[in-house]
Amino acid sequence: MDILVNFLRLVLLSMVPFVLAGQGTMLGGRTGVFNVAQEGMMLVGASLGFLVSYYSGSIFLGMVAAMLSGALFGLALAYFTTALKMDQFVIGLALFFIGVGLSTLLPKIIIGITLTPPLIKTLPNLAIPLLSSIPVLGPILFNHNILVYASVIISVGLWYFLYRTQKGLELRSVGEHPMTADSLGVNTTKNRYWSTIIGGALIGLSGAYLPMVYSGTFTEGMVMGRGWLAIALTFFGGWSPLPILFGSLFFSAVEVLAFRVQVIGSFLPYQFLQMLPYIATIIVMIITFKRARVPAFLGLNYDREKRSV
Amino acid sequence: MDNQTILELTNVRKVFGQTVALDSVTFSLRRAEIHGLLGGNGAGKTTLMNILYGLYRKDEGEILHKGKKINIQGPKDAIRQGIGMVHQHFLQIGNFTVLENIILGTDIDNRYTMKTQNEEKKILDLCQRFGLDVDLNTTIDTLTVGTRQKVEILKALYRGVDILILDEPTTNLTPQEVDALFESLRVMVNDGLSIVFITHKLREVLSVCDRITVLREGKNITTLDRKDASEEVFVRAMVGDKMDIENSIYFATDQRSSFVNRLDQAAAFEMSSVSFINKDGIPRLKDVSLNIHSGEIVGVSGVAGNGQRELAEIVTGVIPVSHGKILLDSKDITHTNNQELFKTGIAYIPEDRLHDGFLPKANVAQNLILGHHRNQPYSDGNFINWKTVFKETREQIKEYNIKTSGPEDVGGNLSGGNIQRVLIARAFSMPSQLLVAHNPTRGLDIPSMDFVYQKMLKRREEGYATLLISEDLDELIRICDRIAVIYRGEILGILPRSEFDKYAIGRLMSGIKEENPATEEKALP
Amino acid sequence: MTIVKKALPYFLAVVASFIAAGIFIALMGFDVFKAYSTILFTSFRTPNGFIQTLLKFVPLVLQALAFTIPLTAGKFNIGGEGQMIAGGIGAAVVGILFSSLPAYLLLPLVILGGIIAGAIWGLIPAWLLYKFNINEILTTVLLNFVALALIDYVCTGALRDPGAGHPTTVAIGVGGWLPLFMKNPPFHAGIIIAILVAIGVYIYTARTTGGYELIATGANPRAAGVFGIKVRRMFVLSLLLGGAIAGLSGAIEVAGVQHRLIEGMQSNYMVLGLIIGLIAKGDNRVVPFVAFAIAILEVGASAMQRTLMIPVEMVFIVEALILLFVLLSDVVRRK
Amino acid sequence: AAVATEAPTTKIYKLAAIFPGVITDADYNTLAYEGIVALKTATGIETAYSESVAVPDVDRVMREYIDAGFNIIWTHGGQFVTQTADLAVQFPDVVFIAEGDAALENSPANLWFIDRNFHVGYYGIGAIAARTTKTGKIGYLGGLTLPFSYAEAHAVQQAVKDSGLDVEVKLVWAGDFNDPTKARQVADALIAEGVDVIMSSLNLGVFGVFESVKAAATPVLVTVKYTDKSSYAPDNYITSLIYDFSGPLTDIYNKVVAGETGGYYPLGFATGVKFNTPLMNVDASVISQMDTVIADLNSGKIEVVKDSSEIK
Ligand SMILES: Nc1ncnc2c1ncn2[C@@H]1O[C@H](COP(=O)(O)OP(=O)(O)OP(=O)(O)O)[C@@H](O)[C@H]1O
Ligand SMILES: Nc1ncnc2c1ncn2[C@@H]1O[C@H](COP(=O)(O)OP(=O)(O)OP(=O)(O)O)[C@@H](O)[C@H]1O
Ligand SMILES: [Mg+2]
Ligand SMILES: [Mg+2]
Repeated sequence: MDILVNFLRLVLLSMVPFVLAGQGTMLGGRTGVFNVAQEGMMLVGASLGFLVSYYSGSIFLGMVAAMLSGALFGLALAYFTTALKMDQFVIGLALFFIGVGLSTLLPKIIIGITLTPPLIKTLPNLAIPLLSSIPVLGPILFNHNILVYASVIISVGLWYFLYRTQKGLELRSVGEHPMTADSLGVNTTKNRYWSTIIGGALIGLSGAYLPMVYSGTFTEGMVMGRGWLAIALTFFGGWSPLPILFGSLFFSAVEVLAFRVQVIGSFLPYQFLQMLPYIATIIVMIITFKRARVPAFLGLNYDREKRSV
Repeated sequence: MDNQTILELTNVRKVFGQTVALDSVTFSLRRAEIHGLLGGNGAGKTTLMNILYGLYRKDEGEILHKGKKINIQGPKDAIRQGIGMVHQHFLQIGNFTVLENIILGTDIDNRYTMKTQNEEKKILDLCQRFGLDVDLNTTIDTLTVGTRQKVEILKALYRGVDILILDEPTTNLTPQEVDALFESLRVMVNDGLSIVFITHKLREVLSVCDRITVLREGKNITTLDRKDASEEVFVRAMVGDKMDIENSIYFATDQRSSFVNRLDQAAAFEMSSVSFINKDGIPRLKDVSLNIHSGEIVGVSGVAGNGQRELAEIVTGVIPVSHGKILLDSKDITHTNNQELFKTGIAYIPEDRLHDGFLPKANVAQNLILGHHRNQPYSDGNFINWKTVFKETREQIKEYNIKTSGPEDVGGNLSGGNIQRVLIARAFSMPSQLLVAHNPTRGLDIPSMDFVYQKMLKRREEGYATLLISEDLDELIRICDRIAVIYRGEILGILPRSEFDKYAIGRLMSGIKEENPATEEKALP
Repeated sequence: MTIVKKALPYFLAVVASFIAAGIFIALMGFDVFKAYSTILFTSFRTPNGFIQTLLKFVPLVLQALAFTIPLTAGKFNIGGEGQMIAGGIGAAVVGILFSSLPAYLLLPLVILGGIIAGAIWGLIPAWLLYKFNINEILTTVLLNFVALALIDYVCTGALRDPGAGHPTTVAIGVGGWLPLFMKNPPFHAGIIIAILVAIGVYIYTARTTGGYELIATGANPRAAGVFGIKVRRMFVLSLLLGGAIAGLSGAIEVAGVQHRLIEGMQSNYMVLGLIIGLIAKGDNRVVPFVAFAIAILEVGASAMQRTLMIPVEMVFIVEALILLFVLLSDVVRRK
Repeated sequence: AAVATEAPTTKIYKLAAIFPGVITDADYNTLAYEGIVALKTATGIETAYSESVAVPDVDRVMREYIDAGFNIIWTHGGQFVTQTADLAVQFPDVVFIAEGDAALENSPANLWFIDRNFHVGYYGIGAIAARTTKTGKIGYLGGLTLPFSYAEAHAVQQAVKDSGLDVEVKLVWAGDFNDPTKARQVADALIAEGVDVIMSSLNLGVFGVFESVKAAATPVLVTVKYTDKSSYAPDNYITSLIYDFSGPLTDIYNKVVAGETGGYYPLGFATGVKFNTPLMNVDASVISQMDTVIADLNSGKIEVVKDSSEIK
């Protein structure tokens, strides 16, 4: 029982960056803006989030800074693709490069070279009164850091927003057929800006999760491909909030399980255990392939006076 | 301006790059009238209305609403002024429900729960009032073109418009649906709505409009009351002096006698007891048997969605035959794939030109050889001879009057009508034993339609077979040797030219087999 | 005249991006002019610089083509990295297992081993797309991670180099080494292969019926299918070709540069390849030229870091700015 | 003027260093950076360095330095060994310094090879861990299954055996030396398995291990590598194996100036390696026992076997 409790706790802990970055990617994508700068944005979120937490002494301010940095990247992506109609993929890659560069440059300029880089206090666990004392479920679900709760709440909130509100319907319409949305008075530009900016903020926050929970400090390139992975998991989740949540949960579960198996010992070389989450994701995709959907206008720019054939 | 006028556009000018789409155009709309807007391809009808609706920005000119100058920056402003528009190409979201498509962009009573019973009730009321009925909870993708048309109109009505623009609403409709639409329009006008009705079809304009404005090449030519004008006047206004009306097939009154019966010729194409069952297990074609003789044009008539598309795709090898047998030139092609068929003698003009027939991201030359790209002289099977292709393309651009900057022009730059011309050029440029043409003249203006008819008749003279699937009954009657009527995937009857009769065909189209023709005939008005 | 006209906006874009990045560099207290002369002229000042640029060009152009060929058919191959690693593994395994073979046998085998392994790595997403309609971005990205674990396994498993403090295999047989034009610096024949591949890709896509079908598929798969093109086979073919070319780049890295498999040899070539492919707007004819320009930039920028101690991260930012401004020039031209 | 400054006898040396990562990593690369700074202050030699050099680029970067007149080239990392040795053959007038874990077979005469000998230090780490664990389970957390990692693990096993205590060594790999996230996940898995001393052999990944032990419900101690990291988890930290490159670098430089352009330079407790002392969070008895262990290691009484064979 203890083993299971422990396992599930760790799974919830691990899924957060994928959930946040996945939802951020999804939100922009739902208006047609396909963000591919996650890796760079997460790095900047991690770097800036860490630096601000360190110098202000407030991890909350760090999170705000990470979200602002992500939002700023989102704004840039929206501006270049919506106002200037530049290719989304290229802009995304350019922003990715800028993010990679800035993330290491910032600490270098601000902190300089030290033998002992500064450390921040990582996010404390917030045990929810009463709920956390329920046996088994309490420790699994209700004794986590705030971002674990936030990632679930944000996922459910996004689901509600997209499928149960008027603005959500409008937002989705922009990613499916912007000309239709436009012809009915839905402001396609505004929707694209907001979704990309807020999506960017979520991606920035997902990057900050890494120093704030895993390491207490920023290390060069610490995102290690998780930004690209978030894109894959967004496809895995069919660009829909709840499947993205469950997809991230599934991926993390396999990942944590693989580490666990390694410790216990297995006949498989550990590298094959490390491949497991990726391969399992593909296998699940094979089983559920009929349900995966992509917003029809994903990656395309909309220009009112241009016919989009 | 008389006091009846609710909307006026004055001296509107719009330039796209090099083209002057509208040059000082003036247009006025009265309360409770149906105002026809007539003109050939590229006359500027859509552009003018898009400006009114806020989709395009005008370069010059003014818009007056009830005598007051208004500023329309986008569709939102237009909607606020009570203007609604049904677009030439449907603007609908395929994976949304009908309800969602209709209420999108409007304020919903329960906007934070999306409990939409109020909205549904309002829509159902509208449906009843104007005789438009649709199921609100079905997904758009699953609907027929006719139903989608209704959704499009409901969208406008739902917004409480008092000015409704319909851009070529009838191109996608069957005669019955056109009648139903016109009835609805009358109800709306009686309700006080004003309607702008864009079309190429004179007869429709004359039957339903109160006033008619004709545009040609971006200029207004004339505005007339229906009662003041004859067909002849509008034809002249629309086509200018470029078209030879005397010798046109479109305006020909009676050519029937000049047709020589081809039934004695060998059958070029034979289809016996062919069935097709789709992926969901639903039979879409049932036991279809059809022969086409050399030099014959066989038409297929039917209400859209009765299996015409499947028929076209079965013949061209796009989808596999479930049962039955098909012979082309006495050769069994039942299971020949479309790559082979295009190589050996079939040409195809698909119905949905943008999706099924055109490569918007490729250039005009690349578009012209699609399907024939493995054939001489375009290719030796391995390499494409671009020099020949470009030469041919240039010739065809001239012959088919395609408005484009040249073979290297990107397909996406072409207008709808010119895209259709490319498809037609492609189909006629290669010799083919059988041409399958599905709604080949949809969206074409009269001179262009006439051109296509000439081409088809030339094929006929040369002894080639043609299968013409069309929802335009006039068109079929004009040039076919025989007409087969399809209903729910079955051929209900095949009529020879001598027995062509609009009403008889219409009955078959609605599934009524002729048993007592005489009495039935009398029952009709 | 028209070429000048066409090239002018790009030239201006590069100038503008240099100005923007220059302000940044100056703010950080570095000598801007020195920085730029280093970036632009390192490749041309010395023969070594030029050869290094050509060497850099090889993986860049191949990675870019590995991206643009599937792009021609409308598919996004984000798996160049994994395919390059797979190719490296294939080449190294062959080169080590048959290390005693003479060069005329071993070298072709090594190259082929890389191509086939890369092609297999491209075939998996292609097959998943063909059979289950699974988005290729998803699968190619995931397979990159699988390849990274696999190279660890190979480099630290049976073929490992016991002396290396890094995941590395032992050297492949000398017969598997690409011949050198020049020993010092070692200028290997990979450049010939890369140029041949670039020409081959151009001929294939622009001149053959198969290439035409690829273009038609990318332009509108539905219409292409209606007119007799086996669209899904074209998807498979394009990803397969992309994988094979990326695999080749891995094989060249093994046979030409490292003579062994080293983790990290994939560098950031994939992302640079994507950028090159996108700057070239997917046009296979333009890819080699853009690849060469980026090679100059890469070599020059790293020299700038070395001579002026400008932080290495600046290189990324300068590259991103150039990309942005080149695209902006399109916007300006459109207006 | 150029002729005038050129001293007839003493050659002017310029050293260029090539690092695989950034100098701000507070780890392996910072050590090297401090090494060249120390050398520069001590000798006045002109130095330069390149950060984040990728494997495919190292040959080019070395050549560029040589073009620019540098004549001591130091590549800092095992991934550069073969290319450095290859280049040394081509440039006999330039001195090269490479790092690795097993002496090269035909080492060129102008190549100094620093053998990092990580296993020696890990014998000491193993000895501490074996004496410290309460649960009888200690964990070695490596990055990749490299030869030196196996050598470290074997040395730990040898130390456990020599201690005569009943201690189980768990061996796990994070899959990356620099990924703190994965490192934390593996460390979490180790702790869940009852391990109470983690011997990490990572670079940047180590920060994940710190967070893992700090968050653990039961007390877990940790040893690390390369630099003093005691401030990160003062309550869980035992020690670090500190590698100092400034000493060896100055040694090698002096030998080069003296005309010795190549050779083998092993690191050990006598040269460049030391424990971060005093040991923290352990009993005083452990500290005193460790003094003897280190003395025995230095005197040669204990010989640590360098065994880099795979451990299943
Ligand atoms: N996206 C575009 N980019 C550039 N030019 C365009 C674009 N869309 C349309 N055009 C230009 O507009 C012209 C046609 O536009 P449009 O489709 O409205 O024509 P149309 O008058 O409706 O013609 P048709 O009756 O043939 O459909 C084309 O000839 C083309 O030059
Ligand atoms: N989006 C556009 N971009 C560029 N040019 C355009 C565009 N839309 C229309 N045009 C130009 O305006 C002219 C008028 O086109 P418009 O679509 O208004 O014609 P139309 O009368 O609606 O024709 P049709 O009967 O074919 O629909 C076209 O010939 C074309 O040159
Ligand atoms: Mg129109
Ligand atoms: Mg049109």
